[in-house]
Amino acid sequence: MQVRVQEAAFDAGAELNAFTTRVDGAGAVVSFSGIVRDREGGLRHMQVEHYPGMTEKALAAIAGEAVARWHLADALVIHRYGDLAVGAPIMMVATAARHRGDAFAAAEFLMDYLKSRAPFWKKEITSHGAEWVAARDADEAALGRWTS
Amino acid sequence: MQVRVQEAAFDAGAELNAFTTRVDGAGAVVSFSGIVRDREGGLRHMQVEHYPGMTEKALAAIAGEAVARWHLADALVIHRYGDLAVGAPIMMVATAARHRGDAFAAAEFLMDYLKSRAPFWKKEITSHGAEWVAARDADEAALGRWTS
Amino acid sequence: MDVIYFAWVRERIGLPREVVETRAVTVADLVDELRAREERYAVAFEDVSALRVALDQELATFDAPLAGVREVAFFPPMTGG
Amino acid sequence: MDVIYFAWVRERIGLPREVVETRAVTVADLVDELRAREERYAVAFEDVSALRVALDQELATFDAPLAGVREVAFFPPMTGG
Repeated sequence: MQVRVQEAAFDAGAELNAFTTRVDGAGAVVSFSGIVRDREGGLRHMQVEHYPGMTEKALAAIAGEAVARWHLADALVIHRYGDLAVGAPIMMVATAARHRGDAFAAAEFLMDYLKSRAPFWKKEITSHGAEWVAARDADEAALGRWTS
Repeated sequence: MQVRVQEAAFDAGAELNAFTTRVDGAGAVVSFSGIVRDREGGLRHMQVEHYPGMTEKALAAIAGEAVARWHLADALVIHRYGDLAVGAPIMMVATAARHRGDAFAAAEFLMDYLKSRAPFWKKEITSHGAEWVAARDADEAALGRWTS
Repeated sequence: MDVIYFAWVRERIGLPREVVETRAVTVADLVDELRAREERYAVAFEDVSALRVALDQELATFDAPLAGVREVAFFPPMTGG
Repeated sequence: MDVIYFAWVRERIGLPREVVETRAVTVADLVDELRAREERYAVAFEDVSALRVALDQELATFDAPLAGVREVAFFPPMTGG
């Protein structure tokens, strides 16, 4: 299990390959990558703020929970902070398991918890000004499916 | 939308990066890769047979259905045939969407249909002999969730 | 009509494809004709519930009609992915 | 006690962290004390339903006790991923 919080850009493909090589014997690998997107037009860059100390703990707890709940061979979480250009990777998760169902479910679980429970905040710097990204009710609601 | 059926090995990380670069404006990218695994011990290699002509048509139909059912920016399917070494990639799918829910659901849909509806057959060549991999009831059952 | 076999169906019958002259109306009729030919066909088609069929490269059922069909393929359940 | 602010809470209050001397029993008591200080605090804490709180880097609720806590953080709902 690997959790990294970093300002530097990362190469999602290279991370996926390194993760796949590391997990011996797992037939199924799922990855999710989040890319800075210009949703409304005019986005200059994205600022990601986080809570050093708590961020690493929260991500490790979420990843540990995923490994405990599913039969995972391994899990990876990378999340950036600082100024991110449009088209740049913000974060990625990867999961490896014997069966694809476990790998998919764990990756979705990681994303749902990371979205609403890891202390990151995004701010969009656009040609008209700067605005904090609002939390989506759908993201909070998504947690419900894991607590049955 | 890209569908490739090939004997040659491929680099899942490089494919993921190329796919991500190609899909302009999609914030969420999900990938699945299947790796040859030695489940019981003694696997020498895997032979994958397919039905040339039908395979490409079946994969294109499945990918087209995924693009039609979810809000996908793009989808990628790569599947190999021939002799595959332990640890080698067998296949991958990737999906890109604005929202992660669509990207995850479409990738799972692609995998479920590809498993049971695309004409591939795997044979394991082990130290004790050769054996065709049996279809899993769970894979057939997995299709049920997409037909409600 | 071209008849194609894959995976263990191909191995049991001992050839990957052949041209079959038939007046079979449905896939099931064709299976009965093939079964009656030789032991290796009887073995390959022993349990059709363990088999799948494609007509002109589209999955079909064993009661499907063969009229107009040029290529019939028999194979076990797929195991890709 | 260290009190830390993130995102628009930090911007509204105008500083990222401060040391606060308090006898507040719960988070809600602390919020009331801060609100009473200055307009910028009152604005930042206007609607606590739009806020989240962490005690020693663990998410908590506004009725949680502060006994033994060294670090309190206030921030909006998270938007990572």
